[in-house]
Amino acid sequence: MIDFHLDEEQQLIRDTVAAFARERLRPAGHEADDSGEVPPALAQEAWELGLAQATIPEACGGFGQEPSAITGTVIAEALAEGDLSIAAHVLSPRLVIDPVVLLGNEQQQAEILSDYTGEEFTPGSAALLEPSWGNSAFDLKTTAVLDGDDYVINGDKCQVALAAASPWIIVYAAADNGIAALAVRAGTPGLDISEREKNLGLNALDTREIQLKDCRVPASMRLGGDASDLIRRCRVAQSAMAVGVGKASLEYACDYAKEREAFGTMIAQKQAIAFMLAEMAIEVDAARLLGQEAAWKLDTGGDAVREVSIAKSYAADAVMMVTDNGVQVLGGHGFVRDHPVELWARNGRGFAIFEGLASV
Amino acid sequence: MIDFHLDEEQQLIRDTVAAFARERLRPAGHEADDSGEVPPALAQEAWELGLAQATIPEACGGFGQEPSAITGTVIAEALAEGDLSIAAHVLSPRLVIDPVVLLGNEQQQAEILSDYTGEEFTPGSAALLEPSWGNSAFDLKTTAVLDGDDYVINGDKCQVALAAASPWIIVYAAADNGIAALAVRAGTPGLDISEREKNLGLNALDTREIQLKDCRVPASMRLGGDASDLIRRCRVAQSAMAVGVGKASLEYACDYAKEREAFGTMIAQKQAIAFMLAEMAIEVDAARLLGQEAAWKLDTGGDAVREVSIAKSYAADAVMMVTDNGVQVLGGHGFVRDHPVELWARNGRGFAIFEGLASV
Amino acid sequence: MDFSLSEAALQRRELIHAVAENMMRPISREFDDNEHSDAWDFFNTMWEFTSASPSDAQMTGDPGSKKKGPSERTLIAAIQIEELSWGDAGLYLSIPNPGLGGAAVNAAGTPEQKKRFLGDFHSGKPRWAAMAITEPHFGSDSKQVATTAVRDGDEWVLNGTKIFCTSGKRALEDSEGFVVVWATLDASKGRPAIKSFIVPAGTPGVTVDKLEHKMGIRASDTAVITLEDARIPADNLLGSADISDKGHEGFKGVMATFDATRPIVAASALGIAQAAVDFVTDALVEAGIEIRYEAGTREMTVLEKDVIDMQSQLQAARLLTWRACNMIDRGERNSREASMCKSKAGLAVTLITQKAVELLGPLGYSRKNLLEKWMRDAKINDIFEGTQQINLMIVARSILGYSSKELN
Amino acid sequence: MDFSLSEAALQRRELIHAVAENMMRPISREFDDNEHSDAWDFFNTMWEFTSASPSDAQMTGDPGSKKKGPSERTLIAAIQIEELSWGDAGLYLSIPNPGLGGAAVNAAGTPEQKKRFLGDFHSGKPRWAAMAITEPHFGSDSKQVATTAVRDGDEWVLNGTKIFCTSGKRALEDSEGFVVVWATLDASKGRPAIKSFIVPAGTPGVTVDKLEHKMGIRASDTAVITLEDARIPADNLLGSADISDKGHEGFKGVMATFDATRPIVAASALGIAQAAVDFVTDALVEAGIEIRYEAGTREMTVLEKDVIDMQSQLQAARLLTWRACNMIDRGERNSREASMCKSKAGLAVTLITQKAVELLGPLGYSRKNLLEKWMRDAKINDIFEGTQQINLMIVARSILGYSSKELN
Repeated sequence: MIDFHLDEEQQLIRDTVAAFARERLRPAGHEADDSGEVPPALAQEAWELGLAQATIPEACGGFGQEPSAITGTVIAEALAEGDLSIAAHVLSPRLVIDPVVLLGNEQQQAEILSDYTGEEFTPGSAALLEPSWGNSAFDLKTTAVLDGDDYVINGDKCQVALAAASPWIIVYAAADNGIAALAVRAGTPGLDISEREKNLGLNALDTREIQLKDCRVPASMRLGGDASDLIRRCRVAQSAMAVGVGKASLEYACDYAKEREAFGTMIAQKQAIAFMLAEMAIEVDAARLLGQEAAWKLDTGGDAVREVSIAKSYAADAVMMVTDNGVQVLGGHGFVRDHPVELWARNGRGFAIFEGLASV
Repeated sequence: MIDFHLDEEQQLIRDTVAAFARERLRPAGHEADDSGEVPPALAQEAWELGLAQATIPEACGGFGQEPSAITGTVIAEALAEGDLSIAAHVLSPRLVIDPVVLLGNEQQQAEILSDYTGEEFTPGSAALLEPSWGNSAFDLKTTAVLDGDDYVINGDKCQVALAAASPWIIVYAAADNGIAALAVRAGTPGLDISEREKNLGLNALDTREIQLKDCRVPASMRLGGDASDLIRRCRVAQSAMAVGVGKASLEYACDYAKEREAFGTMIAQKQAIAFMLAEMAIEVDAARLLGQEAAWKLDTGGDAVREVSIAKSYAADAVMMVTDNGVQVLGGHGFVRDHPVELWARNGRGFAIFEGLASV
Repeated sequence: MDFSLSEAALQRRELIHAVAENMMRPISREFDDNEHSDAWDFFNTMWEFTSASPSDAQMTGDPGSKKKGPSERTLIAAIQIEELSWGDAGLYLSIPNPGLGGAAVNAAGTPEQKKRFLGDFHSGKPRWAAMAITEPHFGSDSKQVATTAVRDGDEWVLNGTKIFCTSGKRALEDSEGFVVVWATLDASKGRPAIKSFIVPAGTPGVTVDKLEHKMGIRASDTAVITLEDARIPADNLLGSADISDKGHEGFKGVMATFDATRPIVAASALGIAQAAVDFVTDALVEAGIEIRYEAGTREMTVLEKDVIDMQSQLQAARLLTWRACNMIDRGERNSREASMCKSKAGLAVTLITQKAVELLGPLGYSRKNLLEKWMRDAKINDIFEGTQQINLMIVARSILGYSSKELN
Repeated sequence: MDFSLSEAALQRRELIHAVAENMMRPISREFDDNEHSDAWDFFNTMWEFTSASPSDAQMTGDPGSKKKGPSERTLIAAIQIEELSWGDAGLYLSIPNPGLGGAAVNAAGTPEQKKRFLGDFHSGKPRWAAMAITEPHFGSDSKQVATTAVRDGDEWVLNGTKIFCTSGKRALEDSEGFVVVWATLDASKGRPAIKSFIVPAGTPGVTVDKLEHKMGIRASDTAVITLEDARIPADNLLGSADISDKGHEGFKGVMATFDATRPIVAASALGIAQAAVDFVTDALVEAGIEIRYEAGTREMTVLEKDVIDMQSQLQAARLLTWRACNMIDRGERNSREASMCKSKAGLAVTLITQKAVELLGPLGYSRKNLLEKWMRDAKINDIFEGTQQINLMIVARSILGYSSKELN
């Protein structure tokens, strides 16, 4: 039966994560963007909250929480509302954990997840996006060809978060029977990791281009069959993060508009500004609901192609509009870096592009 | 050198046509929409102004004015600002005259244009639009195949203005060497004209579906070679008409908003309404300028594919937005037929669809 | 969090969809073409249908009733109204029922008044009740009510002109219905002096002067009503005659019913939008075109993108609407969410139907098909029960924590 | 009516395009990466260029000068600025020139002031002049100027803080330039008391406190300036010290210069937008994709449609801008048209660059290419010289015939 409310546990998770994001991520966002680094202590704190690794089965030494894409969207949104780069960094383990928990067999789970049950933050990584444009995210140029007991992977990837730091990278490639998700161990020959990327936004997140040249991985490291739904999980996570960034911008703009005077009133009292804020609020809520519906569809095992596509593109459009208006409400002050809205605008521009930034 | 000003003659034409539209077309619009008829006296008055037939060469008994697409847009916009259906009706002769003047040889001009030099209003007609959707306007399903000295035409057309009343219909069809514009005389065997159409808008204009079944016309009645630029002229005329309809709606909404009080001020004094009107004004002007540039490109003989496409789609979008907001500004009053904005909204919805409604 | 409809909701949806498809669609064009004619066969059938099963009365958009029900009562009402509007939004608005007038009696009436006016409403011949707020000189700014009510002995004497009264003629002339009329006891006292009065059919001095010719929803009558020394019994006043600030609370209560009616209007918008999307989808199937949701920009056609956008906007509006309904069903305040969904749905249905007409070219523009009609029907959803602008204002006030004095 | 550029305009466009391509593009990334560093080689070259040929000074956006010229003077200025901004909008704003400060002297200065401050401006080393209006507590609402000017003998004593002063540091610290500072003679008297003062480099008490870190146009310095008992000669006041209503006319005159500067800002937006469109076009060519303008929705791809929309919005903004320039060149009032083009161009460049980044995926988002930079540069055009909202307000007042009191 239709119900738009989080259950008690989800509510608790949200409150916890939101407080963490507000108190720890938000204040660190600007400096992290400037320096290009996520403070290790923050990643460790997030790790200790168990946000990324809660679903690791007990048999593998984890908490064995039921995987839930909806709960994942709640966490992703709340963290991204603090800071997108840091959120992506601290959630990166899920890029490995989620696929392995969902599609991995016992052997794969034992081998891979054991790296993620320690007390230290351990990053994860997914190689999905490719340096091309205009093509479907499901039409991968990177190939995985079975050769004896190995898959031989060839292709280029970009925006691979934490590629250089993760013990594992889940590489998505076109195989002859659908999209393969292959767990590639750090240091595997044929896996070349380039220098750090510089991008419009996401500056605190260490992303890399990687080249796979006849990179051989045991066929046993392919997770399940077709991995398209894993890609869709990434897209849902991104839509939730877009909502978080949009919400941050909306609320900051509201607060600013209520304190900034012009022409005799607070600017929030002017219809042009007030209606802009109202439209932003509606789009943030609409994007959230569409993302949650897509997550629910994934959780209930239905065909989520339409819901996920809609959620992703809607959220990408919404965050673009909302963060752009966030800057506009602040005017010249929105353009200078003393206020965070320009950072959110730069981060927000990427949601039409990101693939494999996070998972739920 | 860049110059956005009409020359004196164009200015004079605009003033004359605008006055005629304001004094004669506008007051007749509502009743014509209800009754489905353009008062014959109005068509006769427009005829006597010479708006449609001014470019007929002196050799054929006309005024021999230089054809100008820019002047055509000026006339089309001004008339459409009065009423779209009536404008299309009184300008319909141009659907025959323009192609024949521009592409016709002496013999064709002599034969066809002689029907348009009399003292009585004589309608014209163009069969361009086809009852399909999603296809290019230049990808015609109607074919014209050369068979001996005749073209044999087969295909269905719709929204053919004044098909039943015109001595000539210019039929556009795919020939083996491009798009053919064929002058088909009323009553030609194989030309079947259906009952009158009923549409969302344009109610005062008599439009028909027509069927061409092995309709034979002498090969000598094909006007020039490829007729694509004639289609583009129609598109430019339509963009100008869209601007006229948009301008009508904008100005009516401005006047209403200045006289309607709510919450202690005139509603035009509220930013939400005022900014909406400002955006409407900008889009009307932008659409006009793009249309005039396309017309200028046609007049100067350049390749106008891009300019015309842009002008057409921009104007179609603009008039949709502007007439929709015209209704919105009036609120409930915009939805009732006592005010003309709903008529303009219905007429305005068609510009993405219309093909062959008018020519310049 | 759950996005699936319950069995009960699915069954209602299926049932009402069948009603819409079999009883409304076939007569849709006829009652659009013949504005101001009455679809009596349809009215009678619907009347029997709702009279036989009181719970079916919900489908007619009567969210104000306080009946005990499942916690998805409002949601199911919205789903039903979406289906009816999918059938024909004008006919849906014409279904004989207590409507907004009944909602007002339910919200503000005494037990005696409820019994008197709603007690046997569903017996006998079809009846309508209506609400008359708007006057020629104001629309959204309802504190400008100029219709007067003066006490004379045991009666109230009403004078004024009301416009945009949906089902006003059917309530007053075609049935033994009533109209709830907003009138002021003292125009100098503003909102607190504005009260609602139940004016029954047959009251001398009440005339339907005009039925509006409209762009769309032509099957629905939109009446201009004049009251000339119209006398009604003293106890036809809803609420108290007190014009102190306390009396003002009654006005606020009436305004609060918008929180319940806005999601219902939004639901109607969804139905029209869904009709347009279905029409386009059928055309795609006929043309053998499949939507490739996951294609890139180099492959995806404008047609595919437009259809996906239509679906996105529709679903976004639907989820916002269902959320607002879900909140009512849980007893939560939903002013912000009600205005959010109304704003979004009103805009979405306008843009979706426009785009559908555009995409289908001459098929969309022709009156041979219903698509052009849905585009005409759509626009009213962006206007009535609070225009787009009014709803954005309410959302803005809510997120900014502003009063109506601080933001207007 | 003519949409073709004259030979003179075409030649200037070609020349400046070469400057942009060869001198600006190669250093564009460097001076974006290194905010607050100075492109001296570029400055010196441009200085020589404009000093050698005074008419080239037009390119630097000095539409206020009253030199005799062809009737396409403003249009050519706009075209040149479009080309320079196609090269790099931040560097364009940094070109040493009299800029807005010079425009103010030109518009309101006495012959003596013009001679003193602009007479030999282009000789010697590169110089900048700037305009300081905004203060921390206000943006668009310039009647709130709180910086004070007090007469003390033969001097004015200025106190206050100015923000968002473009080229403020270069005018005051890097060259023998000047800043035109808005200050009030009496804060209680509103607009009529606000005057402009020429503050030369080296004036004691004037300090550049901070350079803003910005989203884009990072090559351009945006200074915070404080004036602490800054003393300037009495005859550095622009206009009269009269604060009667008549004195107010001077303020109006200064505001009217926006009619000339807004099309120039719009032209800069066009250049950035054109850069983005060209970048996408090159990518299309490389991918072997041709735009089919006349395709139907079943055939046209989303990519094609998006590119066509970008071109449409750009050309719409360009024609509106050229119209506003053409009106200046013909001596016509263009307040409405100036705000129309500024509003349209500011929005268009924002949306076009966003869409370009989106279309080109990782290529668009990466700092390996300049596209992401143009998106960051773009947004300021929707903000400075009147935000989108301020310009819509001016357009609305104009079409409605309202004063600033009637619509605000």
